[in-house]
Amino acid sequence: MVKLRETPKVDELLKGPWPSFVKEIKKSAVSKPAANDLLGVLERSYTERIGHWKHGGIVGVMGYGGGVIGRYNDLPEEFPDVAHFHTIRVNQPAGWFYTSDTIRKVCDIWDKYGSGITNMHGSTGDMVLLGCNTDALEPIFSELTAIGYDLGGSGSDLRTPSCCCGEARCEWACYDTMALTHELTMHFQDELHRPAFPYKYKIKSAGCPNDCVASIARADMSIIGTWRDGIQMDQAEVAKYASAGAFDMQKDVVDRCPTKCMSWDGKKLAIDNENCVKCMHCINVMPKALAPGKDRGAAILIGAKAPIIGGALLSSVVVPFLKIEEPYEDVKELCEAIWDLWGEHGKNRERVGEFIQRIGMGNFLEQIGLEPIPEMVVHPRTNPYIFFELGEE
Amino acid sequence: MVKLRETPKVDELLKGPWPSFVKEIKKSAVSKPAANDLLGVLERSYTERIGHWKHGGIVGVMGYGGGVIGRYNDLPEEFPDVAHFHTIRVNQPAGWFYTSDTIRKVCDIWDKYGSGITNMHGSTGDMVLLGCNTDALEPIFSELTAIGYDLGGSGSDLRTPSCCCGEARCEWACYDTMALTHELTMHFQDELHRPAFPYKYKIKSAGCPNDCVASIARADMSIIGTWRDGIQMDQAEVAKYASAGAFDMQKDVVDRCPTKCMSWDGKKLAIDNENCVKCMHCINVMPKALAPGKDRGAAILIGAKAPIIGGALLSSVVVPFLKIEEPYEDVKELCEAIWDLWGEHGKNRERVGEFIQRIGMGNFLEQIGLEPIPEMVVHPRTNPYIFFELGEE
Amino acid sequence: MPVAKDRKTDIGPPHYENFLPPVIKKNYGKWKYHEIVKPGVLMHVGESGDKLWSVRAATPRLASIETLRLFADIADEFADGYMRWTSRNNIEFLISDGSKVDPCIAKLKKEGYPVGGIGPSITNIVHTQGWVHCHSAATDASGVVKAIMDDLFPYFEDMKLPGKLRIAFACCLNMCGAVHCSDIAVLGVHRRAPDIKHDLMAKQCEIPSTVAACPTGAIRPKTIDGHQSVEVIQEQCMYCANCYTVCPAMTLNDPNTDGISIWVGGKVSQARHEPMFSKLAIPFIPNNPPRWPEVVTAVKKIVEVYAANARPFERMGEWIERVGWPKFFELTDIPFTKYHIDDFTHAGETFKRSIHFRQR
Amino acid sequence: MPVAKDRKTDIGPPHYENFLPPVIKKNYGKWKYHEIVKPGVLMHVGESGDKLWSVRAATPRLASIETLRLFADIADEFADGYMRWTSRNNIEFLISDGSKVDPCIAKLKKEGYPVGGIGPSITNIVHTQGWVHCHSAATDASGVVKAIMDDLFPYFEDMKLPGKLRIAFACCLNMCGAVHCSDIAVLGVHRRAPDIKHDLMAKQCEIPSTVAACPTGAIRPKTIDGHQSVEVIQEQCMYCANCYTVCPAMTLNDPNTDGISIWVGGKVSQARHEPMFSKLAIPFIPNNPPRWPEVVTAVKKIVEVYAANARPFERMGEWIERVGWPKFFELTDIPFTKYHIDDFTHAGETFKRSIHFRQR
Ligand code: SRM
Ligand code: SRM
Ligand code: SRM
Ligand code: SRM
Ligand code: SF4
Ligand code: SF4
Ligand code: SF4
Ligand code: SF4
Ligand code: SF4
Ligand code: SF4
Ligand code: SF4
Ligand code: SF4
Repeated sequence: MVKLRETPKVDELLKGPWPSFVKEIKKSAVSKPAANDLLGVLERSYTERIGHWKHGGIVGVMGYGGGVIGRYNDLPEEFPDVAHFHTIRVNQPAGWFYTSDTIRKVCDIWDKYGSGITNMHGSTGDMVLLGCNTDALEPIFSELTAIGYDLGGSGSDLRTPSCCCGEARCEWACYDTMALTHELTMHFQDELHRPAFPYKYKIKSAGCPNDCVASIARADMSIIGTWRDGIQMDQAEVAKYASAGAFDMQKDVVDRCPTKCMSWDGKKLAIDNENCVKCMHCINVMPKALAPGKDRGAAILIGAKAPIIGGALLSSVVVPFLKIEEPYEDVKELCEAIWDLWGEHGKNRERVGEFIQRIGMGNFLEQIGLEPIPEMVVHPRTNPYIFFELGEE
Repeated sequence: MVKLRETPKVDELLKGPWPSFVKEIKKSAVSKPAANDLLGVLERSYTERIGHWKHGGIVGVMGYGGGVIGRYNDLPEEFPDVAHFHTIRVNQPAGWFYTSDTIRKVCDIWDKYGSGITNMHGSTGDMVLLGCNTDALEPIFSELTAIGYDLGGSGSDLRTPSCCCGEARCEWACYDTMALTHELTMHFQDELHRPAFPYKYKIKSAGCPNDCVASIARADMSIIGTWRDGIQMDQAEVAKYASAGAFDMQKDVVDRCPTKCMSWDGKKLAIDNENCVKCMHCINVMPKALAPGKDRGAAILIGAKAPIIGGALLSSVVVPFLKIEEPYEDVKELCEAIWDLWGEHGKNRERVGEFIQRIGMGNFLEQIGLEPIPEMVVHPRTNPYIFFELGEE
Repeated sequence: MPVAKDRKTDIGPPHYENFLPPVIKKNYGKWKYHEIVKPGVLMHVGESGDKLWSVRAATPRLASIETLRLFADIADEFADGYMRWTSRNNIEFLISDGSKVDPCIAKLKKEGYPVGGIGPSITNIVHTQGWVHCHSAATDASGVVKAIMDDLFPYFEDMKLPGKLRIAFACCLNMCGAVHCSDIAVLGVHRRAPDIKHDLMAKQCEIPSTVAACPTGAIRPKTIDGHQSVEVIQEQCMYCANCYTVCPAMTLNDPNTDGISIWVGGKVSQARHEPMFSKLAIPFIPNNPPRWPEVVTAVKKIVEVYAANARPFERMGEWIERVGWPKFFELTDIPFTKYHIDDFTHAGETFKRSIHFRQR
Repeated sequence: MPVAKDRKTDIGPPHYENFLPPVIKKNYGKWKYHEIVKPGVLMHVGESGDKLWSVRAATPRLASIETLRLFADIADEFADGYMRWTSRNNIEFLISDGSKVDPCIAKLKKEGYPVGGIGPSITNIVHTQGWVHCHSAATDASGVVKAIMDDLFPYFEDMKLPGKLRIAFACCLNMCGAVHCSDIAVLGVHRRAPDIKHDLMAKQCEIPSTVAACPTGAIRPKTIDGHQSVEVIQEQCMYCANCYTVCPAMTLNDPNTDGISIWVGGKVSQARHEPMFSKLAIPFIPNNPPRWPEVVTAVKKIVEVYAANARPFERMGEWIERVGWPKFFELTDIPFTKYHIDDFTHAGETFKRSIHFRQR
């Protein structure tokens, strides 16, 4: 039982109603020197207003190119137990479902080899084991695989796919997000573990347009559930919502429809489904009365990313609607077509979204074998700079 | 009386209800060899599907750098009378108002020296005298000045300012467009006649947001009338329009308001002027009932242009509201501030709109001494690439 | 050449006041309202109660002095000699005696200058020089305009459209017709890289400014059999003609590849919707003088679809925005191609980055 | 290091089915509707009539294994051992026996893991590593998040906001927290050009890839007393840290210039309005650990103004779009500066190119 480091500044964050990460680190610090040194490093950072970590060289487990982020402290003499402080990205089960039993097994491994500190979860979706020595990597890996876990992605590879809970716990799921995510993860294990892309490639699957995994903003490939037919409606339940008075049917529902395709006569709600753009709003406010249609599938969008270098991007529509059914051959083929093209012509550290903008969406579609359609644009070009391929005529 | 050239193809355009430019050329051709040769050139172009004009070197009148567009035919042997075929841009009176008397005087001069063909008017606004010899330029110029006309702009200078009829014939004019245009034209005669800018600079003045001179799309400086107070309303007249039934007050007026700041209870029309963005729509449909407010002036926007090189631009707001009053010192000073900055730092053939995008709107405003305000943007930046001037802090 | 002795310069244009009818001078800035009393005729009423009738007639813009003298005579006969031109090349006779309106209209029609273009109609087409006068024209201007207006003529004379429909024409990307914000824009386009007259380069052009003129950096200096000249990297050229404008030796005109493109949905007024650029509808239609039937048919089809589907006061672009571009292409039977997808500087901003579209 | 003999690789994650409670297995894909029965508690009802209660509790995301074991115990006690984490780092206990909901909530609160974050509330803040683990952090992550959530705590426990309000945090421009589409984004920023450790260059970095890493082309190769190294053109650097990420010798962290910026009005859901990026509200606030009071106050002010002014269901960005940015800056007392005006690649697209604004 070690003596905890003095951390007056950091301790300020033990106060207040929100659960404290400092308390968490201290819980581990009592038995883990690394966690205790982390407290010291943090106190130092809070005093100097600067971080003390160094970007790691390549560390990892045998045969994998990703899954571990190497990290070293720049004050190893003072904080020897965090001199090495690598993180391990453990591929989470789809939808982040766990049993107490499996959680305990993971904890036992991390107890044995690591800092005792985790992130549940990392922003990409992995279970993150935060801080261990290089030597510990292989043992941890073999014990993890023994209990059925494997590493997630890092570097220029397929990143750990993630998804919303979908059909497991949501009435709005337009396809089985967890089944798709698991299958893609299993099918592309090699792409996930051995970086061979120009840069990272993330896949996120959301069961409906609410996009509860922020896929359109955070994934190179965003698979978003939607439907083609009319919204399912139970007028009796609509009436109940209307009389319940929690909201104003005209102002808060009808007037908020982006295409104004609904109308309310005080008794019945009418939807001109031809003009519904499947935004979910009306369904969201009346879950008992409305539901997505029966002809369900997903739209596939490509290219979201953070700002560096050219500015942040949202994903762009390349497939307006696709039935998402096992064995998901079409989704897999789309991935492969994109990776082949981007892999061959993409520049180092060029995300696929940046790549598409560089070569042109028209050329991109042509190369991966998709027809251009107006659903792919907000509007046609406004500038007259067309590169005509006269050969064609 | 010359024999008219055979022009079977071109003659096809004598047919049809719309007035024919071919008929116009022929009207002149009977007395003007140049017009007759023009027919020949046209027939040739219609047969070969290609033009026959050459870009002129610098031709003009003494002491002016602009006002004449040099043009030569590439088949001078065949069409000797259009071997030289320069156009003269004559500065129109503001608002394009004329008397029969002044029109006849101009015709007499053009009859004496030119092709007899004109454009009423050119796209920038000038009266365009189409086609004459180099020798004729000086005589035409001195006879034009004798009857009170002068040349317009061409090349890298201030282009002939133009404006809508404004207060002369429109109840919606928020300032005197013609007075302003005339005054700016007179005040900046030197800038207009002696190209000294990096590129052309156009000024167009519209009396209200309807922008009947397309200033926001076609002028480097767009001066668009607007108002600050509430819309003037005559409820009795509103009621008449409502009962007249030419349109549906709710659907066609209230629902079409961009900010939905109007309401109609079947009798009275209410406008939340706080949220009116002065789009003119409601006023446009009920000229007898509604009118712009009493506190009138104009917004000034900068930078519209055609696509070459970077793509077309619309003008951007730099002054959200300004009282437009004689002697218009503030407008003149704004022009000069912009010309000084752009003149010094603008690249050759770089329009002011392109210049602003290159140096940054923030820097541009700072240099010309205007405060940045949120009215100047659709929204603040979304990218984190801020160049901080740490000195400031 | 001869130069006048006491030579006047910088006198500027004549003052407009010299040309205003008394009724305008009196009611200047004091107009109360206006009515469209019939197609092509505006009546403005002053606070004073005075009335002014404006009779708007079409012109081909290209006008012979014979015609201008005719207009002067008509002005004298019906409008006390007062007239004006509009920002879209129509002429307006400014009449203070209401009884002279109809005779004036009759006279204009007789002379072949029809009256209309006011209100929800199709007014004159803003256009440019074309083969009549410009060196870089990819097509003729006046001819195409005449052919289109002959066909759309009924829309000029009546007022049955949902809203104003502005058509503009330009014969090359310089867009002197400022077509970039029109309900329907007809634009001449070149489609191949310039054919370089190497022998003329030295004489007519500056190599550096020619190289600099290219927006895509497709031009590189090159010495061709002795001559200082340039070369163009074909794949990078987008036929903008900017090099041609600074250097005549970079000829771009070509009967086989030049032609016309059609754009839709632009507007400049602030009414209801903010101003919008026109967007690509048809990338290319070959030049087919003297009447460009394919162009005329295409424009007419778009007008008819708009007329049949837009709501009152809705401009072309507002209507398309409401129903969506897929619907526009469906209703007009215009094929959507890769050319429609922007690939220039801000291309990404036009990609659909949401799933707000109608499923088909 | 030691390597297991029969070494397993590429086995992938465990199958989720192993971890689903029976009620979910039975009603998988057959849920009918849900209700928010109380703050932090969802009840999903299957077509079968079966019910599932999800109790959502806050976590700091950074969790000790002691805490994970505690959660396991709580799951065993109230949820037959079943739990899940959400996409925003909350934990949900999946309860099939309604009577266990309240005891579960009581236990969680007692242990210091409050229940809430559902419906029109402020849920957990998506965030990143900061000074706990990352080399390029311009500020700490967990500390700022803790300080903000302590202050906004009531909004987590009740559901009184107009709509959902998502806050995200990232400690540098890499934006691992994907803050670029959040109602409120808190972003760590560096504000000076990298300080180059020339002696380390050769050892730790490739000159070409370092030069290539710079989006603004501010980096040029340069030999500095013998060493192959680079120089940075100060005026061109926008402190993106991209060079630092590929080359550790280009150090960027600096206590005096690093700090925090605040962004507002982003969203990712398709509900009502298409997804939107967050826009700049406050360019810079200095780092002030341990509780960043200035940042906390700024965020709270924005939340309160939104809460007081937005209409039901309106997200931050929808509200601002309706009332206009001038109103936003007026109501929040945030000064608008030249830094707010975009000057990057697509800057022009954000300039106001219409006069559709409210006159003041
Ligand atoms: C651990 C994690 C943050 C967290 O606390 O959760 C993380 C941490 C790092 N990210 Fe990230 N990123 C993490 C999710 C993200 C996300 C969010 C997402 O995936 O939804 C993004 C934004 C979306 C995107 O991909 O664009 C993100 C955008 C970046 C970028 C910028 C990439 C770009 O194209 O702009 C970098 C820079 C790079 O790749 O060199 C980066 C680089 C890094 C590095 C590896 C920086 C470095 O070289 O050391 C960070 C290691 C930190 C550390 O100390 O461990 N990280 N990174 C997340 C991964 C955990 C997991 O696997 O679950
Ligand atoms: C005559 C006129 C067209 C017409 O038939 O009316 C015209 C004709 C020419 N324009 Fe223009 N422009 C004319 C109005 C415009 C407009 C419209 C406007 O002013 O509202 C524009 C678009 C708005 C703008 O300024 O961007 C326009 C954009 C251009 C451009 C592209 C400028 C740019 O920055 O993109 C060029 C190219 C250049 O300047 O070298 C150009 C160049 C030319 C040249 C001088 C090309 C050349 O070097 O020969 C044309 C001479 C044609 C000829 O044979 O006379 N013209 N030009 C218009 C001037 C008449 C007048 O003074 O009233
Ligand atoms: C005479 C003229 C101004 C001038 O000084 O020459 C003029 C005159 C009037 N305009 Fe205009 N506009 C004139 C060009 C324009 C232009 C410029 C253009 O087309 O290049 C525009 C912008 C068009 C655009 O947005 O692309 C223009 C957009 C309007 C609007 C807005 C229409 C809309 O809904 O967007 C109105 C309001 C209305 O008509 O309801 C308007 C209204 C008017 C009124 C009613 C103003 C008034 O009270 O007198 C005038 C007669 C209406 C009409 O013609 O239907 N005027 N008007 C121009 C006539 C051109 C012509 O011969 O046809
Ligand atoms: C559990 C979770 C998915 C998961 O697999 O983990 C989830 C679950 C639900 N979401 Fe979500 N959303 C979850 C993250 C998201 C995200 C992603 C994010 O925030 O990063 C979004 C996008 C947010 C955005 O637009 O920026 C999201 C946007 C929505 C919306 C749209 C709200 C809106 O008006 O924009 C709804 C519909 C609603 O709430 O009315 C929704 C509705 C729901 C429902 C009601 C779906 C259902 O029937 O079960 C679930 C509970 C509602 C709630 O939490 O208030 N969920 N939801 C995530 C819980 C995060 C948390 O711990 O707080
Ligand atoms: S994205 Fe849709 S399906 Fe998935 S959890 Fe959210 S609301 Fe449910
Ligand atoms: S889902 Fe959205 S678009 Fe469709 S009807 Fe409902 S609110 Fe309107
Ligand atoms: S711009 Fe306004 S003021 Fe000028 S003519 Fe048009 S409507 Fe009248
Ligand atoms: S002018 Fe436009 S914005 Fe103002 S009230 Fe009328 S329609 Fe609405
Ligand atoms: S558009 Fe082009 S071709 Fe036509 S007049 Fe202008 S410059 Fe000449
Ligand atoms: S036409 Fe335009 S793109 Fe082509 S070479 Fe000339 S300047 Fe460059
Ligand atoms: S945002 Fe930047 S500093 Fe924070 S974890 Fe990601 S890369 Fe590291
Ligand atoms: S911080 Fe960014 S902008 Fe500055 S030098 Fe490094 S890469 Fe270039």
